[in-house]
Amino acid sequence: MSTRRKQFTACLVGVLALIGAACAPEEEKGAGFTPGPLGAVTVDTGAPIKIGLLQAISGDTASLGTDQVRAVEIAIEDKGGNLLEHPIRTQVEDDLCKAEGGTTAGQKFAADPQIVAVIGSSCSGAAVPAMEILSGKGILMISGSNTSPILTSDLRGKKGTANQKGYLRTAHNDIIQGQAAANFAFQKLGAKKAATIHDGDPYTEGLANAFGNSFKELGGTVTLATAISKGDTDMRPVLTEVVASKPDIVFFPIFQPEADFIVKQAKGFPLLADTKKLFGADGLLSNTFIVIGQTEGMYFSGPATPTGATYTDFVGKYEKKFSEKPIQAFHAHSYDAANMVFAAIEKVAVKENGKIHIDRQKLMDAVYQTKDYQGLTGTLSCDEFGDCANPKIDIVQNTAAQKTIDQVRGNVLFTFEPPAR
Amino acid sequence: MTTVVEAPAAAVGSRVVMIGLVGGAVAVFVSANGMVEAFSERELLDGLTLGAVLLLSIPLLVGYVAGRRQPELEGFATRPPGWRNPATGLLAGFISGVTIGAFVLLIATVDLRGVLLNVTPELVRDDPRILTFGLEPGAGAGLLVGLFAVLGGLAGAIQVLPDLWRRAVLAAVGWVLAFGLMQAVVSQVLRGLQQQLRIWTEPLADFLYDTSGALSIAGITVVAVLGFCLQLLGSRKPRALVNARLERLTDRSRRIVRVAVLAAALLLLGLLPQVLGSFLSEVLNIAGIFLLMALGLNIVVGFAGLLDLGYVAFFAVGAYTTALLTSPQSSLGVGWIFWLAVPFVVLAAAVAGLLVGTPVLRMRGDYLAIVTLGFGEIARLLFLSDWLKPTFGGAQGIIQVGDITVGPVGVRTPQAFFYVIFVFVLLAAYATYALQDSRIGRAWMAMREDESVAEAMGVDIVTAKLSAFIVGAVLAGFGGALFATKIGSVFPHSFNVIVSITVLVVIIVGGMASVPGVVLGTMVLVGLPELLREFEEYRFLIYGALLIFMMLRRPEGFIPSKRRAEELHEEEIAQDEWLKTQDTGSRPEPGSRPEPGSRPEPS
Amino acid sequence: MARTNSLRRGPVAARRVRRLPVVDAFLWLVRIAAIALLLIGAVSSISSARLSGQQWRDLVVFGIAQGSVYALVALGYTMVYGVLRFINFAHGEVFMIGAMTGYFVTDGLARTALWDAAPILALLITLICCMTVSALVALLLERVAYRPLRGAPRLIPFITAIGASFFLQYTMASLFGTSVKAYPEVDILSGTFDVLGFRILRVHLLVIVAALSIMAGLYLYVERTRAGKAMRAVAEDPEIARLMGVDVDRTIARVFGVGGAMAGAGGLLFGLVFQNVHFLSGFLPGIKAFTAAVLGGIGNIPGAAVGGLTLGMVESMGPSLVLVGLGIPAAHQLKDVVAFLTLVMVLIFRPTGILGERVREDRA
Amino acid sequence: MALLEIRGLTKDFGGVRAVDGLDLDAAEGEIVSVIGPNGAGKTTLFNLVTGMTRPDRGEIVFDGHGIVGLRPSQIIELGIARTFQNVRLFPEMSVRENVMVARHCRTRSGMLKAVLRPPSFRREEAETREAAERALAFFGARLVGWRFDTPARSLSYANRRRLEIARALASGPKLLLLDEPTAGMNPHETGELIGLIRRIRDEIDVTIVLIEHDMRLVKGVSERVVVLDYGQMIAEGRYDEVASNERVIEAYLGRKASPA
Repeated sequence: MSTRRKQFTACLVGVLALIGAACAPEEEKGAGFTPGPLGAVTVDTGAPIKIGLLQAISGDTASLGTDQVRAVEIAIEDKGGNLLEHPIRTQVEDDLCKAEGGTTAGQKFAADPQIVAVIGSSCSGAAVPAMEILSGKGILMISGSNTSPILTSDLRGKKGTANQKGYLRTAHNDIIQGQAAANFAFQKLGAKKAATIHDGDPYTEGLANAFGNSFKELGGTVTLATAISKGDTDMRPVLTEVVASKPDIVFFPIFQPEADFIVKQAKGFPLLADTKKLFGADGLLSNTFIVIGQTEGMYFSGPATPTGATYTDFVGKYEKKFSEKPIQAFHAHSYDAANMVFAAIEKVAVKENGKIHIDRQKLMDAVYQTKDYQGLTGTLSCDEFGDCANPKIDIVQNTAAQKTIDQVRGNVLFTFEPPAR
Repeated sequence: MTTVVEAPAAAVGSRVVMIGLVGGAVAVFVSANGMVEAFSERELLDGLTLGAVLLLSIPLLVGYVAGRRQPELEGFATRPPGWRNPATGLLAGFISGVTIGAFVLLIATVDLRGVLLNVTPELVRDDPRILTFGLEPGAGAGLLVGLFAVLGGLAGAIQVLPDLWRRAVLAAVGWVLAFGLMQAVVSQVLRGLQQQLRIWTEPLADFLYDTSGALSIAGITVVAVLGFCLQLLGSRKPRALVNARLERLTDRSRRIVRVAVLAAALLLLGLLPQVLGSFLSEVLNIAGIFLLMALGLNIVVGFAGLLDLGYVAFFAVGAYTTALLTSPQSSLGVGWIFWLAVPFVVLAAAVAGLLVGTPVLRMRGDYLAIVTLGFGEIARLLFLSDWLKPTFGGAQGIIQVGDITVGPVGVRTPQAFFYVIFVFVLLAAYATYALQDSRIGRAWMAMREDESVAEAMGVDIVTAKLSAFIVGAVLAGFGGALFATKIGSVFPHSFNVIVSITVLVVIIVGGMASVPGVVLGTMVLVGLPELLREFEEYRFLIYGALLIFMMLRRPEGFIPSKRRAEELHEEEIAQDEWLKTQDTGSRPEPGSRPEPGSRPEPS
Repeated sequence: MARTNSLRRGPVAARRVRRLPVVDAFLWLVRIAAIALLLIGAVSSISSARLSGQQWRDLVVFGIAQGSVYALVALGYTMVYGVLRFINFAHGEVFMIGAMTGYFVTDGLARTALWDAAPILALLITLICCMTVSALVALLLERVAYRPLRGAPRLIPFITAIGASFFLQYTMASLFGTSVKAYPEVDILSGTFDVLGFRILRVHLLVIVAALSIMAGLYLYVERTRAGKAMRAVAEDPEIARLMGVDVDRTIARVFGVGGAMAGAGGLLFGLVFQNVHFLSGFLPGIKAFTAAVLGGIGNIPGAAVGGLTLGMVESMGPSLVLVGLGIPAAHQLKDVVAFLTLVMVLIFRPTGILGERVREDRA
Repeated sequence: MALLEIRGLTKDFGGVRAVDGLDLDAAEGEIVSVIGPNGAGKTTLFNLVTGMTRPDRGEIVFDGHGIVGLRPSQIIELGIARTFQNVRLFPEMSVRENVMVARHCRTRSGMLKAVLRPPSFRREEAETREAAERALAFFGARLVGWRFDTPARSLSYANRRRLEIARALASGPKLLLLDEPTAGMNPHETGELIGLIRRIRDEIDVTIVLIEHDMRLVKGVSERVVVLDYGQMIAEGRYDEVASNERVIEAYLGRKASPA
């Protein structure tokens, strides 16, 4: 028995020694380069520069993320796959379009000291926790599709509640799309009374609200601000209420399949039989939606489709590589985001015999300082809260002449550009 | 004396054909639904993708099952294993192979993509021709048939081995698969060990895995040999040995051993999150929160037998209470520290438990299920609604939920958070054990077994039901509080019925009313999917199949509670007979088991 | 003498009886509050004249149409429950598969001349396909997942059913994609009828008529035929039914088959009304249909009809009538809250559902 | 004064009158047998007395308390415990736990105590355990020792019956209702039970009312026999008196064309 006790003591001592060793201070490395307050990434000779992609790649919103992942891949190819003679490698993590997904994926990136920047997230809800985690680690985060005002600012100088240093975006702020849609409805269509429908998704709720607020500011009345639930099929009762409030226009920035039910069932209501009273948003700009007969005449708001040779060129590459056209509205934004990151890396990276050091603070500063950057989506300049978009919003109409989503996107009736900030 | 019972050849044949066809159908299914293709993005074993492993594991399973030996029946001699085992395996594998081969030829000639979305050209028509390993369809189909048959035969041949060796082979295969799948964990642990303890482990990771993260040939060999040997040598003896030695110790030294084990466990625990690093700690934390909920639901469903499908409501109540009280952005805007909010979480959850529990007091099991499901949805919709938006933030949720602080130190990092969750889980597990073995615990179980008899035996059903709901609600409330703090924000979308179902599945698959079972269930069903994101898209498909399989094959769960595991005492009736003969004579010592020798012969 | 004497001595008992009345008092409070809110909401809603009489009548029709679909699906739940005392949680998925089949068949037929030439025949063909496929799925489910578990504790087949539900959902998703599948337009089904001042969409009329006739047929089948008698016998006591020469396995399989066929028909009608189906289409309607079955009194075939119609009406009228009247914004978002609260209320008022349940008592 | 007094007890089940204006007394310390053909309302009587079914009319007074309307859990606390015709145990719980459940009404500790485990809780728990083991010891070696921890479902049929009696005894009753205690037992076991029932009465001073079909037991233990038919008492008295009663024979053997 005493031998056993001795064995045990020996074990205990061993474990303690190991713990002691674990607590010993880490040796410093690096010589000529001194990292800033947020630390730095050192990329060894021949090692890749790692970029995290925080995108929704599964579930209902998979197309939103997939599109952006592809856009970043094209951006990398355009760079020849290399940056400062280091290959660019991406790591894709799913944000599940939910806060939980944003947390887990954020932690995964935060755990990897080699991640230079993260492009994402796809969804605003995921961005809130991810931003906090990444910002805490000093990792640059730049999204091509987050639109919630809380992530940046209300565009009037009031910082968004979730805003953190190191978060930027190339997508427009919801407030702008709300203004655009309201302006179009009020001024171009002459609507004085509007009804809004959202589906409880943070995006649709935020947009419906932004529209309502702008519409009221312009002097209109919101006769009914109502909502449905995801999974609902029978929209006739809610449409009965909408009709009873006698709106001139119904703004429902929701998604499929609920929007399908709305347009299909709306035709049974004399007031809504005129499809020009139906107004959707970018979530509905898809091929499966516009083929529905009752969407003919409907209006849609959405980020302006880029124009120009560079964009045509981009779409060509996209089609060649993935044998389909871009599937969502936010690919170009992510392409721009990736290129802004690359440009910033090139600007701040310090070379040292084959290695490069990228100071995180300097990298962030460089992106914040982006001014008049010529991207696919226009001329991008970042403000102090991270809004970089050149926020042009198109209002398009689906008419009998338009057969494909690209044609619908091309049928621009109105382009909204906010007054200079 | 004993006879060799031969099953009719026709019956054996039809069974093998059946197994083969089922295997073939499964192979076609996983090919057509895109699993093989999705999984082929990841290289698992040197040169073999996960998709290929999935496909090729089918003939192995089919051959193993088809080649199974006859069940041993007392009094009958079974046919000794021989050439029949690999032969039946081969036949079944061949049949599966023909099925999948036919499918390959079919999709090579007809474009099914219009209907079956995941039958992409890359499966057979265009490079990389995933299903046929790069070959032309014709040759590929032939290859598949051959491969399936050979693998089926090989798997059938395993059945020929003596039991011990057979188990060792299976262990080796299992280890290789586990190490391949868990590459991220294994290499992180090895790396973490090196960082934390300065021991030379990181090169081991480079040895086991090649640069793409697949298990290298050398790695496969080492792991397989390790698994094989450990199974061969290990087989349960050490535990018995340890137990035997412990029993011989005096009370005092036993206490010392106990303290030492505890100390070692604590040390290990101290190191664990550091070694695992932030991501794996995060995964552990997610699992920990689900574990907390599962322990709570275990009390409601496992102990009290109240099938609650709306458990997520209490989780949401906990999360929202925390968010309201700790976030400066919430409608209350008080921004308290976490610990101050905890009593209110308990209170809110308990009230919620009462609110849900009271109307359902007199409802029978199945009504309870649907009504609680309804309550879960009601809670989510209310938190989401525009109506209560001024309080709960509607779809935009509540952000900036306060950190947990211990003294002046915040614990937002996953590693630090692990300890907080661990403490809560430990408390919940202790409470579970304590309640199980108490007056109220017995009342719950009696109620689960037979409600009206329990009441006739003096159990106050109202109190018992409400207290079960309250305890369950409070534990889920804690889970919610930790969840809100961990994420730093709450959104109503996090609280849908899937959470309730996941927690239920966890306790059922793990083993109802069994704490170790619940722990294992959480790790496998919540932790693992976080690690294996490849499976994300097929998560619920796999969940569903697993649930059906578990209920058909092992309804008591992975680790059943002790009581359920106990074998039926078949000597019971015999003992009664035996007692009867003794009645006239002296009574035996109470508690003494009947001696085996005195067992009466069955007439 | 002793009797009167002892009768006076009741205080001990009286003291101890009190706890239940607290619960009872609470439940009464809930009942009164519910009725009060209902009345206040309804009165203020109707008196505000927000909606015209025509619009209220429309809401009734919408409710009946939606309720008919619920009722058809509820039949499957109720039949299985009546016989096996088991919630076939996957029944909603059988319904969804019916709707999916309807999509594939109508989509295929829409490309042929038959669709335009003989639309009714085409619809009949589709109906038969949907019913057959759904019945087959239900039978397969019974054979593979439920039959081996007969006699197991009640929780176990229920969990299996949850598993089967997920498995079927994601099987459909992974094979046929997660996108929304749109039904083609059926010309003969568009337009409206006027019946007694109610404006009814043709497709709604079809649904209501089809649901009523199917249910009537089923009722006759169960009450009048030999097979129906066997079902009732098994529902009463499987052991005794077996002794009386009923093939229990076959009868139970038949129950699943018939229930599946009903769900298939329901699926097609759902598809025709909403012109859309996707892999999750069965989940919520399934839960609602089970709610309807419980609402009407489980195990009770007319109960399923009553429950389905009640639920449909509550969903369509409830938000407009009560919630809007109470001044709750975005009332239709809370449609499901109203539906589930109705269930809770009905069960508090009438614990066995509106028409009462018809299942055998718990055998000890 | 009788321990149990039943006056005018009536219960209908959807048109069938199971118990019809029944008057019945049981004096303290008595052993009363209730017999009657199937469907005579015997088990319904037990259900009514224990509160598992609510009577339509009538009074039940036990030990000075009117107990109609009380819940079963309150009635057992007052001192009426029962067994069931078709043994209803808690199958997955151990033998000892089954009996410990019956102590529920004699103990008080709640959830908080269970988690904090103060000395008072431990004491109560030990007492409960001891009381349970004592109740089990009534049956000699059959339900003790290693049997304590086996699940109830693993017991033989006769042992289940015994366990059920032990469970009822553990609640400390003044009145014990036994519903066909010998059903399914062999003659040897029945004989054993006759002695046991007397022992229970004598040793723990409890009144026993039992329903029985086995006339050997009825004859062997009962001081008074009550015969029910169609929910009414048709005869009452000592076994031999009742056995020769014409109405009883008629009830058992068949009825004449017109009811009396």
